[in-house]
Amino acid sequence: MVDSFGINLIWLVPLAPLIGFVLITFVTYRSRMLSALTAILSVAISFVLSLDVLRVILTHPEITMNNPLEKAVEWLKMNGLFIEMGALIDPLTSIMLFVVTFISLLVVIYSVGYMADDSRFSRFFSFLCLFVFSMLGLVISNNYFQMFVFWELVGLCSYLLIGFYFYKESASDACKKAFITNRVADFGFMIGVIILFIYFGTFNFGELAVAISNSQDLALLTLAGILVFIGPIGKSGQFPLHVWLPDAMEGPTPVSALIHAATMVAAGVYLLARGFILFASTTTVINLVAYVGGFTAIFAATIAITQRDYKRILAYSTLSQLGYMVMAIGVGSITAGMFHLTTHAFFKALMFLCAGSVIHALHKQDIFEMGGVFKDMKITAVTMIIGGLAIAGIPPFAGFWSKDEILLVTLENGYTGLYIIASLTAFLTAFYMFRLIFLVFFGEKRSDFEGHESPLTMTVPLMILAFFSIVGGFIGAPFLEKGFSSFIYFGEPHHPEPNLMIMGMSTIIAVAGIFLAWLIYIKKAISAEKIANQFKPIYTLLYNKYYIDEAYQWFFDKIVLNLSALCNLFDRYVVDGVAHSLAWIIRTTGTKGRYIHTGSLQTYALVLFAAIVVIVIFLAGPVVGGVQ
Amino acid sequence: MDLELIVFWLLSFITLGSALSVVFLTNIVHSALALIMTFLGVAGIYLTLQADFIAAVQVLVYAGAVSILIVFGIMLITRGSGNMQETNLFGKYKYTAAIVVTFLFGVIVYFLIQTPWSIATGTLPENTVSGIAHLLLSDYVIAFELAAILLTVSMIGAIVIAKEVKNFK
Amino acid sequence: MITLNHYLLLSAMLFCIGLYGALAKKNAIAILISIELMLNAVNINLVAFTKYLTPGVFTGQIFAIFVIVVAACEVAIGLAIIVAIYRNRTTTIVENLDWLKW
Amino acid sequence: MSFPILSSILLAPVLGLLVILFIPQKEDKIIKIVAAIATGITVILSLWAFIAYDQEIGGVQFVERIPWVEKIGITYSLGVDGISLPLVLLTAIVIFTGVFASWDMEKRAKEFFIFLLALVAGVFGVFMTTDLFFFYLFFEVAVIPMYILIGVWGSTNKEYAAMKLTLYLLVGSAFVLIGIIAIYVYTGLGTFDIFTLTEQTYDVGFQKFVFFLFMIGFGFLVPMWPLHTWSPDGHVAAPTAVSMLHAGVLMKLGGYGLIRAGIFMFPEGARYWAPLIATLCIVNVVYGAMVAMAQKDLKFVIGYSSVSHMGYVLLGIAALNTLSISGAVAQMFAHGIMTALFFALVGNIYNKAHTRMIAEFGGLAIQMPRVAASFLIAGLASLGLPGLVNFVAEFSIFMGAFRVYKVLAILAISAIVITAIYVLRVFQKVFFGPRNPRWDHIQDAKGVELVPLVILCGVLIFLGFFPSYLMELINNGVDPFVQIYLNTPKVGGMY
Repeated sequence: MVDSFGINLIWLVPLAPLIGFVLITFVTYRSRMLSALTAILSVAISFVLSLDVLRVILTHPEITMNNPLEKAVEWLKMNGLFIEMGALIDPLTSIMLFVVTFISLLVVIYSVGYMADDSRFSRFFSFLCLFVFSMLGLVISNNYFQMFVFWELVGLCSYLLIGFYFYKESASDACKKAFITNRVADFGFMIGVIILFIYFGTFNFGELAVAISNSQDLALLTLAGILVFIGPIGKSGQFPLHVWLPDAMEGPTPVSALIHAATMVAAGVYLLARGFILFASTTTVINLVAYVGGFTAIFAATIAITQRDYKRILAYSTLSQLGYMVMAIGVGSITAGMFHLTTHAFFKALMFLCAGSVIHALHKQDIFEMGGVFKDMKITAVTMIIGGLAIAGIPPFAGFWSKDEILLVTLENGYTGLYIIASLTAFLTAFYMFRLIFLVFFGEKRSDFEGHESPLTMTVPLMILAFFSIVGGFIGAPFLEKGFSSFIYFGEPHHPEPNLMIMGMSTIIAVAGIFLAWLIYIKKAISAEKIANQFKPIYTLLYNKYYIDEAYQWFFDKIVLNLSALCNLFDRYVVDGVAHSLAWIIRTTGTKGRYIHTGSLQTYALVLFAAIVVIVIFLAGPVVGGVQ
Repeated sequence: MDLELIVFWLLSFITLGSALSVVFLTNIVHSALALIMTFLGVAGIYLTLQADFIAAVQVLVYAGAVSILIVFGIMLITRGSGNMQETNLFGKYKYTAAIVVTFLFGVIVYFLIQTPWSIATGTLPENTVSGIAHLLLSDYVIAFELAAILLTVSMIGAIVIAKEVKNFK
Repeated sequence: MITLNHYLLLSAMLFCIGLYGALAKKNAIAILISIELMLNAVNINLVAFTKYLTPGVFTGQIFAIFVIVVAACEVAIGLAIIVAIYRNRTTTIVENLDWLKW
Repeated sequence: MSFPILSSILLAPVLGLLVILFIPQKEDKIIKIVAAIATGITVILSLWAFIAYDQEIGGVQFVERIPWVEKIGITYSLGVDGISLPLVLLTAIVIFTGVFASWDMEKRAKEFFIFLLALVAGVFGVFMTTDLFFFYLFFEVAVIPMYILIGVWGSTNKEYAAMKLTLYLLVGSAFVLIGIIAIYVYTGLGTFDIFTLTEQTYDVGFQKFVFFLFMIGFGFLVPMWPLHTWSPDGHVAAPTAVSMLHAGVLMKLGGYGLIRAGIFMFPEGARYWAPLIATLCIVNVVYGAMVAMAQKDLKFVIGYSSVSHMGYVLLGIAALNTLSISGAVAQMFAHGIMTALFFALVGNIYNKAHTRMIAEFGGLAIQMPRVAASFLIAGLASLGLPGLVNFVAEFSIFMGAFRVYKVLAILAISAIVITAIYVLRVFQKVFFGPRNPRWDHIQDAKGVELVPLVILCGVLIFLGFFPSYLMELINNGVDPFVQIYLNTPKVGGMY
């Protein structure tokens, strides 16, 4: 057995931030410095432990995806229900632990600078700690139930953090929307989990894997697979439950970076990878996953090219990239999906933190009001451009390798349609990302603002992330013999051959996208307004995000609320009405019946004697004749 | 047709006739007078039943005291009401009551005919007074005393109730 | 030969006449009078039973005496009440005396 | 004989009531302290019983028996098992916190606390007695103070609500009474002992008949649709502590009765009527949640949410297996704590703002952060968030029910979405949004007001993280009955 403090103290990985949360909430909340320190320290503990776990995994080749380490304690045991809380340690967990704790640590440090002016500084850090706890709990889970529990808890943290500025109507709407949308997804997820337990008798990933591979019941597996997949659809913002993620940008920017770009939204992808055997068991499910991912990728990218809000563009970009990951898993390669997840976590967190830096300095979010920021904020601008290059897929930045891997497996596994969609998305991605960069950092100032570079607590994390955005891709670069693909895989390690044609194609596409953006926004060779006017209906459709929010809003306002009002009226007037009419009958009987009591003694006496006669006749009737 | 039977029929005729007069006469004073007649008739019936003491009491208490009391009551109450002929009318239950009473009478008659009375063979002693007196002052002495108290109480009660209440408000 | 049934029949008639009076008359005093008739009917019964059923024991007659006592009290109190009511309401028509009403 | 814990739990409020009787009206501080001590004792004792209960042995423990009317077999007998013990603890916690929640009660405080303690004694009795006669008796003891408490100290249409509540409950108890008498006469054993009667066999027709009576009778209490309208009205009208006790505990009498005297005693009857209960309870769950969404008064929202959540209890009962019934019992406990917290909070807000209309609030989280946090915890418990005890209970119910009623279970699970919608909408409208200067004078909960908040939130979270303390006890109580009665046919002659 492996003996290492990281493995032995695996329970402390999620628990350290929880302790941090409790400490900040109840002890240190009055002191800003102590609270920040507590938060950093607790996340740092998790980070160090995660690093050690990663080290152990890397140095122990016998621990593979098929042969994980598992630790569990009994949580609840009832007749018909057995639930464990445990830790499953395999390469997938270790890489995810590393990503989550690393980004969290950087974001927490960054937040010290970003949130410095906020009066609810300590509260923010306590919520962050709670989030890290939930996310790590989710990552190490060894069973679906634990996954579901922490799945919901990260949703709660997301709710709390999006609604951090709860006094803004838009923020309070956004957090509610996020929670409810995720609830809809969790509804499916929960039923899926229940079905799995009822038919296979366990929540445990390993035991389920065995049971599923032995199962012949395709209909059941399809149903369970689709239901469980609804969970990632919500959490990872896949169509049609993506609507919450752009609105979630109402939260503080570090939150957007950590939760809504790097970690929580990737939990859906992580679940797909973790439970891959379930989704891969039937072609229906796996194709559904692939096409939902592919559709989301291009769908979100098209919206992103028309948006004006800095963070919203990034949000739609996140949606699009998540679609990529889901698609990668759908076409059968969790290697590619997880690889992209990792690199995306770096560069998207980087871009969000850059956005935070810009917003922090400018107090603006509309990119058309910015311009020429480069000279005021050199570090931010350079790191942002690195992020842009990474996401656009320019070699040798991280995004290139992972995106390439996805394109490769898509084509290799015969999804040509998806390959074309993905390439188109890559073009759009490069275009809208550099549209953003050009509009914000270059050109002339388009409104009145004072740019200044952010403090060190903010720029240092940017630089670290920028570094990883440059080199992060090499862990999975195809020329490495023992790269990412022999680390995280399903079944047998699959090492795709480097395909220079695909590499070349994608590079050309990315460069073309950047060039187009340059033409429009720097060179002004092509007028964006003119194009927008020419394709007015399409532009309006895209700018309004295909009116999906409006459709949901209409459904809720017109259908759900009216139904609820109808139910209320039914309850008031029909259910209560029946009760009231019963009461009315009784009361009326009483009010009318009391007139029998005339108050006249003679009446009473008369009735008395009449009754005597009747009773005597009635009683004596049968025995008459018996009397001699 | 022996004498006893003739006397009985006669007395019955007097009693029931005057009782009917009590009910059907419309002048309350006439009714009261008919009532005295009834009482006397009942006293006569008692005599045919060899209950001379009861008969005496009947005459004294009913035909004497009670009748006078009622006449006084009528006197007190009917003052001022102009038409004495309409002081004793029927109420709204004239016919309903008749039906009920007829049925009740039928029931009573049916049962008293049907009932197998175990008629005793013995005869009453000539002098009932001493027998009654003996019983009243031995076995029924408590009831007897209670009756005395009851009379006192009712006398006082009657006075209290009938007394005019002054300065009540 | 006079039998018990003669007396009982007489008593029943008297009782029913009294009852009819009590139920059908308007005047409170008339009702009181009618009740006296009913009590007399009862007494006839009691005395008749003494003669025909238990000639050796005077229980029936003693009961009759008590009934007479009670009847006397009743008349006294009843008249007092009627007088009191009359004083308050200036009427002795029972149909108007419906204070027991709801 | 060891220390009579259960009798002490029953007598503590009675004793407190007697002491309060002799305290002058104007010393309302002392009255409240006495009430707090009396209920505090019940909390300590029931916690003691909770811990001292030996799960190895199981069954009914801490039994006390004193023959009362021997001629007809009425025995004063107390005893608790895994089903009733959590509910006893629930009652103790709710009343203890309820006393603190009504700390600022000034109007005739003496009488208020006297009736409150009388009420709670009755509720304790129902949960602890093992004699059907006393079960009925204690139930009636609980109903009458309720009428007075709502009628005198209530608000918003209180006379109507008090009358409605009492009439509904009495109609329900009349059904139950008929059932009890029918059982007594049918068996002819001359005993009212629940467990003796449970061991008897009844023929199927009789089971169907009596179970129907119990279903309607206890259905009034639970409350089962469409017999539910008394409960939101009652919740709204009742003063804070009574709402807490009413929604937190009184409604549970129905579920408890249905489990204890219904399904275990008449498994065949239960099987016959279970589909009906399951269908109606889905109406409860979904329709209750929909109605809750349309409400404008905070207390009405919570009132209808109770209707919705008690539907889960019925679903658990109707599914007739260990997991679902355990879940139902746990849900009763969890919902009791959660809804008591809700009412304590709403009472707190109402005392300060003098309104409960949702539309008038906004941004309260700025003025009352502690109340907002507690309200959020209660809301999250209500929508079944993991980490709070309600989730475990609901999950068990779903797990159990899904095996039996697939479609209905899915419909029931769909209500977690609807619940999330109305809970979060209310939370947003009341606590989120820009600062409203109208409420600037409102102070956050502090001092004794915090007692109910802290205790109730603490219970929700602690048992949410460590549900095995609760669930395994319940499972221990439910499982033997299910094994003996529900898994084998129990019909006269065939048994």
